[in-house]
Amino acid sequence: MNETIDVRRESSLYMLIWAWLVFLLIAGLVIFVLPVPRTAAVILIFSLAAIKAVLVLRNYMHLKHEHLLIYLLVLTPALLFLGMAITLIPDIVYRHHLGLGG
Amino acid sequence: MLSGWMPPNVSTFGGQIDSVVYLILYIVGFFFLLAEGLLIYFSISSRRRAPRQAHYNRGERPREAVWILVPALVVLGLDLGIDSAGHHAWELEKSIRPPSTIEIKVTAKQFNWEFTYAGPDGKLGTPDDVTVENDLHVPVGQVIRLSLNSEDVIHSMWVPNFRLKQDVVPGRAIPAWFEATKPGTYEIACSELCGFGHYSMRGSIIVQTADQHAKWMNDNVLHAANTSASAK
Amino acid sequence: MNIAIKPHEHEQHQLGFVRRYIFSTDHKVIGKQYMALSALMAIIGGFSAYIIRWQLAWPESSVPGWGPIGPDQYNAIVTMHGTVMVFFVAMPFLLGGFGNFLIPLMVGADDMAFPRLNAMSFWTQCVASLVLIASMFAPEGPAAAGWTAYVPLSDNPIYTGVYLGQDLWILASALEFASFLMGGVNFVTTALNLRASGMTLMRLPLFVWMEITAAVVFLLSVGPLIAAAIMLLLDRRLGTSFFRPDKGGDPLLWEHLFWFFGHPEVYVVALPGVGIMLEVMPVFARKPIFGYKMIVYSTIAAGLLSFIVWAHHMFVSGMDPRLATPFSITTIMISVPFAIIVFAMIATLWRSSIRFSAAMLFALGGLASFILGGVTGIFLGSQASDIYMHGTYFVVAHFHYTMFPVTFFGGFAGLYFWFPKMFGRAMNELWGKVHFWLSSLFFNGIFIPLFLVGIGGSPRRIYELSSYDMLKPLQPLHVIATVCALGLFAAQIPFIVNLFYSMVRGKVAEKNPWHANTLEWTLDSPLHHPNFPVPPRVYRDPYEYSVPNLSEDWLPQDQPPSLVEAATAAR
Amino acid sequence: MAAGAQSVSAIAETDHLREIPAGKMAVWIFLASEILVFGGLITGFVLYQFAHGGFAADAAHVKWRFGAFNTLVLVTSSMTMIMALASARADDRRRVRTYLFLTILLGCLFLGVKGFEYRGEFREGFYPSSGMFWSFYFGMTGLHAMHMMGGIVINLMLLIAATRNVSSEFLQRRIEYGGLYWHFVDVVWIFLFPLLYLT
Repeated sequence: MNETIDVRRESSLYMLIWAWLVFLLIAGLVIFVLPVPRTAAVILIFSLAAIKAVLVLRNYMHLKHEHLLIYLLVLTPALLFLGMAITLIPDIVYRHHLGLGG
Repeated sequence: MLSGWMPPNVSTFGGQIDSVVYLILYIVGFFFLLAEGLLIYFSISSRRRAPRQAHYNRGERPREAVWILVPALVVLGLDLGIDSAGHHAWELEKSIRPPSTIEIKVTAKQFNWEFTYAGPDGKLGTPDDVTVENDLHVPVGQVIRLSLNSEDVIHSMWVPNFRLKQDVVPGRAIPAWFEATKPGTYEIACSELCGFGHYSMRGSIIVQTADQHAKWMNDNVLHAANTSASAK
Repeated sequence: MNIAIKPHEHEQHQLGFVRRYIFSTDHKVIGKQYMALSALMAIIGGFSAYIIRWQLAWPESSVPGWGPIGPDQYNAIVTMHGTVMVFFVAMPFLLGGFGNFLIPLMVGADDMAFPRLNAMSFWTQCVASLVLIASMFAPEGPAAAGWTAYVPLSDNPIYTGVYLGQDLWILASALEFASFLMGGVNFVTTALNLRASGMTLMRLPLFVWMEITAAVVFLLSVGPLIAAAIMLLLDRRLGTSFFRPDKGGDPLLWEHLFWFFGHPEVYVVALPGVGIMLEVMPVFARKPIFGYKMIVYSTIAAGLLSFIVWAHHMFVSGMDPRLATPFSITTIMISVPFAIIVFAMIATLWRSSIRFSAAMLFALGGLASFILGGVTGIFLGSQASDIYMHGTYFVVAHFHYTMFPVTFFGGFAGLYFWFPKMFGRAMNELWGKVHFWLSSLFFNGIFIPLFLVGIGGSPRRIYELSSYDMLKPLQPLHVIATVCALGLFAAQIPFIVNLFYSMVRGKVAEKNPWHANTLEWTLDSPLHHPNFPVPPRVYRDPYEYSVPNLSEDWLPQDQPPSLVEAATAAR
Repeated sequence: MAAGAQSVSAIAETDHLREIPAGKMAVWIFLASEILVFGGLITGFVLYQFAHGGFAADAAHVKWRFGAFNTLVLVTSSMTMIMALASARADDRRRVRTYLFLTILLGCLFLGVKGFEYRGEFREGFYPSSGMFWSFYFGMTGLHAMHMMGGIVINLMLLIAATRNVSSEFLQRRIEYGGLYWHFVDVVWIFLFPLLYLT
């Protein structure tokens, strides 16, 4: 590995990512402050958060250089968490709406 | 085979539950006997005898693997059969609640069952409701709709004779129903640990003929409602 | 970066007694420590079982050696029995004990990937055990809300009258999880990173596969329960309202989060136990495992499936009834990978050459009992029959038929099998066989009657059957079960004597007394630290027994092919 | 790439898994289970939010400006952390120490702001026992803050290591692993912030 050049290039990448993170944060806040319809705002804000998370994961946590197994280690719990949350929706959210034939 | 052990079924949907239990018993019994039989047979027939060596075989050629995979596929098929049979019985008891004129509110609390009948106005949640403790009187051959509520912790209403079991969760009104086919007294047990009195949280369902029930209702519910109304 | 961290504490032989045997970082010592700790906790678990059994058989009389027992105390003892047996006996014994002892030896590593983390894991477990024991002496009594700690019974102290006891119970569980987080991380990294050269994934002994799967399943399932435990503790101590129905909390959230962990936990315990049986069987059958790869894939499949079956514990919990059938399908489907594993184990015996040693008897007996535990699970996995069976003694009998064979039969098989490697001496075979036949007889004598009690409709956790008229006829079954339970306790006496006698006076064992193939048998008994004086090199699968045209009927994993050819030629 | 040629034969007969450093694998496995700890809490929060028709009334009392500022602080601390790793790669100990110190400082600033926020909420009469939103608010931010404290301790240990005469490779590896944890805590906050403050 050609250390010095790599390190300098890496450092500027890290600064760029940081700039992006700050920009996305501000973008989210702008959406929050402006009179955007609530549902749209929520979707946008969480999409921005997801982008931020992916930026951090891929660059700061070096996921883009990692073995497939490490990817799986992140993806599996994330999917399990989503799956669990979705499975629980009928149960927790609609608990008061159980009609059952009137 | 199990009928000697399971209490007699006296509800309309209980027969379906029982038939699923029996279906599983036959399928599972077959595989159980097969597996144990082979296990014992192979163990005995393969016990060590001096000159003979074990047969070297890794079970990785397809011709060998089918001995495992085919039975496993059969298991999968039977599994899906059990699920489908179970689904119908489940729907009958838990998802489809037939209409009825009798709706009773069940309130479980440490360590009692309370049954609230609608008073003369025929509606629950009005001041003329009448609450009785631990004994639920119902007419035979009629759909009874229950709304299960808990005042404190999770209880579970378990009536073995009806094949009816439903947890009672605080913060929810959980619907249930049954239709008894035979008059008699059937016990209600709590089957979810609910505190030190859990073991004695006993109730009864008294299934009566239409006449007896009408009389009981008149004496206990309608009359009681009237007296409490006149007392005010 | 091609560097694996090598354990740097090679100077073990110069250490003093304390560093060597107490605060040791040697995985073999830690493994034995785990076993000793779980054996001590098993005494508590066993004694609580004795109290429960006595109370159920003869509710009128006071329990000899304990005294009369009240319903609140009974609930507390039931809770302790479950907690201790699952978290403080089965897991530390099978994962902490055997996992620690065997994984590095079997993969050809000198120690765990993180020896100090490993020691910390054990000592955390020790503290957890102490906290749990302390909770039994809490002023208002120990936790009495069941090992599942369903809210709001566990959430609001007024419902059980237990304050500190329940908090300590939560703390003990949390520490236990922390311990196994450290342990699990260690197991997986060791088995994946520190494998000897030539030890490909498909050459790993099946026990290692089972341990890895169990550790991964544990690590990925415990999170929601940790979250739930934090919420529960905050509810109890800071007055938050996560699970308080009167303030908008939902008791079913606890059940979901609990069983999201609780069901995979069953496999966390079951897989290592089955793994031990899988190690023992080919050695005494002198035959390769039938369908190694099928078993590996089935294990992984079972591990994955275990995450999507949890709601079968909740069919009648009041959850949305539409969830029942999907969960019933996934649940019953998990029988397929287990059917493959069991069929493969049975097929391994076909045309083998079995020597019925004590270890082999326990492995076979464990398998035979585990089959009954497995098939009775179908009754509980089917949404319809679960309505009847849920919460009855049928469930009790079912999970004892799964957990007991894997933990105790599997554990005993492992002990009789690896004892020479652990202590350099062999255990007495005859007394081992006596131990097996008595244990087997009495174990079945306990739980077959309990199946019938459950089918008769008796709910679990009932202090006294006689409070229900319908259950009174079932009382004799409880008496049979209790008599057999006393027999089962008595049957452990030959084992305990044998164990301690063999440690000091047993026949000195050779290096490889069973003529087994895996790497741990290539080493001297007892073992040294670091494990492998020369880094081992692996050439083949772990179960090459009775290979045709060889002079010996076993072929160690590290035997170079050149030597094998020479031997063949000489013949 | 001398190591590469050497390892070709090893890879040929085994697999790539062994190339992942054990420490890195361990940290990732640990983080994998951490995802589900926060996942469990977030699941509860989101589902309860829907079930209760939103927590808007209570959520209006939290000060999003504080949250936004803290997000900025944490994101920046992530950047300084990764710069510490980059400096470690370049074997520039002075900058490693500077960046680690900055990271710790930013972490403390985050906790300070959080504490100030808590104080304001207590003054307004909002406690963990003030209802479901506040249960989750204090539960989730509290758990996150505890993770932050753990991270600060780890970074302090790294800082001490950086002042000692440890090998560059050792330091690099440790900073990388400590960084993984620190960034994870940052990612958690990236989701907690909109969850608790903006919806």
